[in-house]
Amino acid sequence: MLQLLIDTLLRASDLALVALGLSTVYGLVKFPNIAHVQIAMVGAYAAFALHAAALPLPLAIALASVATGALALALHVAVFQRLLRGGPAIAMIGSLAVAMLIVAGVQGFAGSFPRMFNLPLAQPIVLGTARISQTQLWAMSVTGVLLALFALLLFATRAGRALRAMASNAPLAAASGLQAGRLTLGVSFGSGALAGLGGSLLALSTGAHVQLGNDLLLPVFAAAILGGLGNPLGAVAGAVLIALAETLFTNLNFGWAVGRELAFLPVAYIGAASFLILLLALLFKPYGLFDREVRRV
Amino acid sequence: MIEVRDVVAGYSREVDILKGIALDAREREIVTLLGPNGCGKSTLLKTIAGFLLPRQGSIRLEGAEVAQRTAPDKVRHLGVGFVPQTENVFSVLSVRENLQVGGHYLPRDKVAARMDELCTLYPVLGRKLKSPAAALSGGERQILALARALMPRPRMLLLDEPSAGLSPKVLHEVFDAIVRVREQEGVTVLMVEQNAMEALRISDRAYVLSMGQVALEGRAAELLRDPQMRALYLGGRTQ
Amino acid sequence: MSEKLLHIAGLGKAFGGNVVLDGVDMAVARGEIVGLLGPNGSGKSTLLNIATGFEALDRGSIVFDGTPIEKLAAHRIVGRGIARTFQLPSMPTRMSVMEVAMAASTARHGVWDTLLRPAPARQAEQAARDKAARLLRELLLEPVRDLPAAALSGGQKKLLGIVCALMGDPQMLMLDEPTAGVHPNLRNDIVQALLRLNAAGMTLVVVEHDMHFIQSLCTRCVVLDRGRIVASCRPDELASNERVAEAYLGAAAHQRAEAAQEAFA
Amino acid sequence: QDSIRMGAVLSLTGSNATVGEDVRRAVALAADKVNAQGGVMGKKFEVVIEDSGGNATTALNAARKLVTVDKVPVIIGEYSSGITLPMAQYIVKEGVAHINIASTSVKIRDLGATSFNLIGLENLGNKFSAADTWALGYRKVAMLAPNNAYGQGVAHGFKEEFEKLGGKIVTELLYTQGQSTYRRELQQMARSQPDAYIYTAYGQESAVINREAFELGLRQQPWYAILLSMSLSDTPADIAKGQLGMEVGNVYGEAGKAYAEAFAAKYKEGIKTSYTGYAYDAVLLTAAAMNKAKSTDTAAVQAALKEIGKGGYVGVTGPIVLDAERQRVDPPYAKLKYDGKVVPR
Amino acid sequence: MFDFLLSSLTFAGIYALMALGLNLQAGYAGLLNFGNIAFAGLGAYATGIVVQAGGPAWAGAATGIALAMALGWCIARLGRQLGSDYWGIATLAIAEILRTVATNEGWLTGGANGITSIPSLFEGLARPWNAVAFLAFVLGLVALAAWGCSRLGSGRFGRALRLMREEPKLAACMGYDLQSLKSRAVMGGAALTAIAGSLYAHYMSFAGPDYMLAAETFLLWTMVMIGGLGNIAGVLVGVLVVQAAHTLVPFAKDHFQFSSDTAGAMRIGLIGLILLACLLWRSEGLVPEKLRKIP
Ligand SMILES: Nc1ncnc2c1ncn2[C@@H]1O[C@H](COP(=O)(O)OP(=O)(O)OP(=O)(O)O)[C@@H](O)[C@H]1O
Ligand SMILES: Nc1ncnc2c1ncn2[C@@H]1O[C@H](COP(=O)(O)OP(=O)(O)OP(=O)(O)O)[C@@H](O)[C@H]1O
Ligand SMILES: CC(C)C[C@H](N)C(=O)O
Ligand SMILES: [Mg+2]
Ligand SMILES: [Mg+2]
Repeated sequence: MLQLLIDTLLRASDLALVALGLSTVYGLVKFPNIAHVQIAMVGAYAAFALHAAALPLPLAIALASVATGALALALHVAVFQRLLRGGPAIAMIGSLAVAMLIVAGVQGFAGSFPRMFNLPLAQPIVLGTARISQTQLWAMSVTGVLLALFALLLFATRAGRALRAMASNAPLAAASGLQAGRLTLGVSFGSGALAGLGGSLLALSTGAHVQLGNDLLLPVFAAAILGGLGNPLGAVAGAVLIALAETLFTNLNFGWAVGRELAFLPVAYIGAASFLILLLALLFKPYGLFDREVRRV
Repeated sequence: MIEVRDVVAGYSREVDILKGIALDAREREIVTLLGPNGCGKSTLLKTIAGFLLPRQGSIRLEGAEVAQRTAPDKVRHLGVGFVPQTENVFSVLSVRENLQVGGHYLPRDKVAARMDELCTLYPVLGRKLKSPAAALSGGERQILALARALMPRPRMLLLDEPSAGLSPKVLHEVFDAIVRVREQEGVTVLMVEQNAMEALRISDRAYVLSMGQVALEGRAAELLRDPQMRALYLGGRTQ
Repeated sequence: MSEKLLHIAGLGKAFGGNVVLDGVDMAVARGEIVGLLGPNGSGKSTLLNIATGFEALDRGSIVFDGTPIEKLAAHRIVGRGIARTFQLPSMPTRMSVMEVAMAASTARHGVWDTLLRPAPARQAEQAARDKAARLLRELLLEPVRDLPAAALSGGQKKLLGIVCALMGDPQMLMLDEPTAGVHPNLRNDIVQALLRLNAAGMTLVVVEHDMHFIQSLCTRCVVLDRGRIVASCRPDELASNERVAEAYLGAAAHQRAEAAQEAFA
Repeated sequence: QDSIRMGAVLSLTGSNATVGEDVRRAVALAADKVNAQGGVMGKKFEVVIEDSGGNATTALNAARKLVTVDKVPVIIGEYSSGITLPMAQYIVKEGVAHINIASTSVKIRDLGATSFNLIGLENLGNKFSAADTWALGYRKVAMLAPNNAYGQGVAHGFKEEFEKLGGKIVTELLYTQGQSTYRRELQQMARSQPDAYIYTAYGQESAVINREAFELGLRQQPWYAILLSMSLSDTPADIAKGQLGMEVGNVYGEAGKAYAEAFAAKYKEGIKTSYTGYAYDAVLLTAAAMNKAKSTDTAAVQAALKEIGKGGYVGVTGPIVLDAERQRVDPPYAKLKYDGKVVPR
Repeated sequence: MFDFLLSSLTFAGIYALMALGLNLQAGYAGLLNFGNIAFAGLGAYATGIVVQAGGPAWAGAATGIALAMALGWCIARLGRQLGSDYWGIATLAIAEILRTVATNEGWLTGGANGITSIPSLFEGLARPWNAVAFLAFVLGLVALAAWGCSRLGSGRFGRALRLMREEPKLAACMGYDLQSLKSRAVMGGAALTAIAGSLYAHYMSFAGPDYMLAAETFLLWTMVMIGGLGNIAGVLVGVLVVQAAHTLVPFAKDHFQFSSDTAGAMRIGLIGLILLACLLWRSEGLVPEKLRKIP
């Protein structure tokens, strides 16, 4: 049971930071940024490179997320801001183009072999029947703390309120004196940094590789949608739900039903399972599970 | 206070909507802009507020040239308050948060007090502080929009059809409130109105726009009396 | 005047505990022009939304032309002959005004008709085109017919909304504040146009705050306050009705209304 | 034309780019070697390498370009069977020679008259690994493989062969590629309490799998990798330690050793996957065939290939003998273990 | 070279059919279908399965079209209340689920190996002529589809779709049944895409789960966006540009002697670059949708 919980949380924390950033940006500028997952991939490479350059791991990761934050910022200023004038669909397809360029760039630059972090092997911590490694424990705590901070920032501060105001109606926010520019830049930086952090933490176990972003794309989007796009904490909850669905899917023993000791659903369908959850959820809650927006005729 | 000279502006490069407008509003004056649909009233207001940068001409606020300064800048540093014609509330935020965003740049301790003031002025808002603005009726929105703009105690208010959709009772309350705000806080008001008769009653002066130009200007009382004016622009056609 | 075209009984609606309509009974006879009045937030738009199928009701019944319509989807209700306009109109950015007006015609829009364009479809198209052009001309939208509909000014959008509603030859037209933001001169034109339509047999329900408009148009007024009907009377009786004066017109309404009357005399 | 050319379609981008790049290096090395020995028919020898992008359409387009524009007589590649099959079908239909260097689906056998195959297909590999694991004393095993053409073939084939020997597969899992964690899959396998874990996985994915298996304490049971060097190519040494496995033969004998050294010298890195040797051999074989046929006409080169295939050519993957169906006779397999690096056992 | 050109054009034609199908949904009706490729997958698999079971080619295509339209109907139903972004991701999810099924249900689909040896069309003809006939057939279909789509677009049905795309509420209050409009748009798109999928299977002699990768749908979107969403000529131009870029990279690589990692990166990067440049400088596409003036 405990192991189930840990597995769920581990998978959730793999997705949560990236999904969080995606959803926040969506809330602000109203387009799903496909390149976001590729920024996570860049973060993984950056952390690897810095770590390989003999920086201590925490520092390497911190610097990597600052770098990806800067990258996201630059992209926003140079590309998305202009594209957004043409509307969200244009910006979304533009982000697809940016994603292709990032993948191409990283592949051209870093080659196609995966880069594995060279971490000392430590015995995992054993809690009853469950096990978790120290790195994972760290990664999870960092994720948890950041999420809590973020929630606080969004719902208990002026800046957060301003952010939501801007997301709701940008021209009116300008008419209230809010500087759209600076807030958006801040958010772009923040979401990029979060993605980079998420990517580097993920890469601690998977290594940095070119496919990292593509592999994240669908689950991260599923999480963000499940929670309601533009609702950052919903995205985190969505990540937990997807992780839970996947974990249960692989762990539920149907042996009793078919009269065998062990019988599981085929894991090949694990990805399909989380999409099925997504579809079911959308069928009953069309704007995500945590949507509370009022839509008037 | 507000001094607009020869302003030319438009949404695309090719088409000018405002074709050389000149207009003044003196301190503590209420000035109304009238004119047929699509003649450029909202465009003019947006230009003064800084949402559209004029291609030509000058806009002075309290003597300073501000034609090329952006809206947030004007709102924050020059005491401009602006209520757009449509989409004038943050629909996902609650009424309370709408007001708080309006008072974003007030000192923290002043926000609550200012909010209380406005809620006593408009009891509807007091009753609905927690509900999301999206749920408000058309008229309630209008009031919220005005209150939001009043939060930071602006010195100049630009209102785009503040009375559209208000019931007669509230309309008069809103107009009374505008007058009161002028009296108590010394605000200068420039508003666009289609409810010409009502608006002129509380205005000092008025401009009538037509096809992006000023067709007529004068003291409100005189315009009200002028039969030709009534026939042409105020809907007072004999029935 | 005796035949009831629309019959609303015991209509109730609440949004998350907030009761907006509380047992509304209302009947509209064929050929009437009913003004629906009430303070802001009293539930007028909600009533319209429910009657036209854009919002579900909690309880009550709505009968239109002899058939219950409370469970029908919006487009089916339109099909039965109720057209409406919106209080806050929004228009498409990549369609011209003319196109939007044409789209509102109720002629059939099947895939095969469009693809193969048989003679009847071509004739229907031509008829729709003529009608749209005429309506646009009447509401002074002729000069902007080739502009993107979203680029219209606030008032022009309202007018286009009315054009769209009229394209379909409805039996009943429900207008949600048709003149808020419309130039006074045009208001008179709209009144005239609506009166003409009424004379041709169309029944109207109008939500409006402009008392002149109401008085020059309506044959009867229904006043709503906090979800209940508080008065139903001729327009000229409104000012003398205390409930109405207090809830809707405001304390000083008398003097102001008179002053306004004077001004127009 | 001043140079003589053959074609290669490799997965240089996409999810198998690692293999593609590794193989590309081998191909380049082989071309260098041919040229160092005087080229083909006295002219410079060149391999035109196209990217398959990891998808069938691009691969087919690339093959089309090689056949109709570059007019090469021989094309080698791709990697994954799902792509090789449609691509090779086209190549064969055009009458050009195709040499399979990495795909292991049994359907490769049936491609047709102008297809050649150097590598052991699934059926042989499964028989080999089943026999090997049985001999190691495993009776109740859990099986993990990627959910693609290759993984499905291995999982089903291994099961069949292993059960023939009397063993039992207690869990058979086909994992979805590209996940961030495989803990759930691993735990499901652990619940059936196998004697040993048999797995095969691509380098980057198996790095995650191996690390997590270690963390979950599953390494107390033996781990046996099918295609050991591929499965361990990205796993850190201290985690990989102690794994057993098998491999399609990679380098063999003197020639093989020399090749591995040349590779390491040129690229400052060892060989990462086992397919490089087959690609290297395929290029050298083609060059030899062209020299023998004294022609670049595809029919002549094919005849020469068959001729050389009869005689037994010694490549870096061992002696190459082709049967009448142009399939390699006795393709090499090796029993291996990981002990600091992959070594024979 | 001639052969290569033929095949490039044939691919372009097949993609053009898919892109037109996507345009019907995304360009006209504003439905962000990110699972469009699933329809092509159904077309391809249906062809593969039917033809392998001994059925004629037209039966395969017809089955594919029927299945795709049925799926389209379901997807559109799902769209009844979903917001458009959400609907887009839902379609992506459906395509992924279908791909998973195709990968795993080997008894029906041949599993990850796919279905091979699907005969091409016009195999009776002599060598270059079979390819020419195939191309002519594809181009004929494209022309027919383009004509139909542009007719739909400028007519009454298209007007309804375009109104729904931007102002669904207004469309509903004009009496349009949004649900049925959506269903018809998606089913139309599905039929076109499924035909393309079936042709694809014949042309490649192969049907496999990789046909249904999300990346393929993204490629279609790229084509449509480069050309001009909502404009038939634009869509065709977009298909040509992307196909040309794809085709040219291998030649550019030979010509400029790029290293393989660079060439690989270029293949992905070039399309990205063209797309981005188009969006930045011509955000409505090379041939943008025009405001339709009605005389
Ligand atoms: N975003 C826009 N893009 C292009 N043209 C626009 C835009 N907004 C308004 N216009 C055009 O500018 C002209 C003036 O519009 P404006 O909104 O200023 O009118 P208005 O005087 O406020 O009218 P109303 O009383 O109806 O609100 C109109 O003809 C309209 O078509
Ligand atoms: N979707 C909704 N969710 C929650 N509350 C709603 C919703 N729609 C309307 N309301 C509430 O119902 C009440 C009545 O709204 P309605 O729009 O019907 O008023 P109205 O009579 O049209 O007012 P106005 O004249 O200002 O337009 C308002 O208080 C509004 O806040
Ligand atoms: C791992 C490899 C042996 C896979 C193989 N190339 C195939 O897909 O057939
Ligand atoms: Mg206006
Ligand atoms: Mg209303």
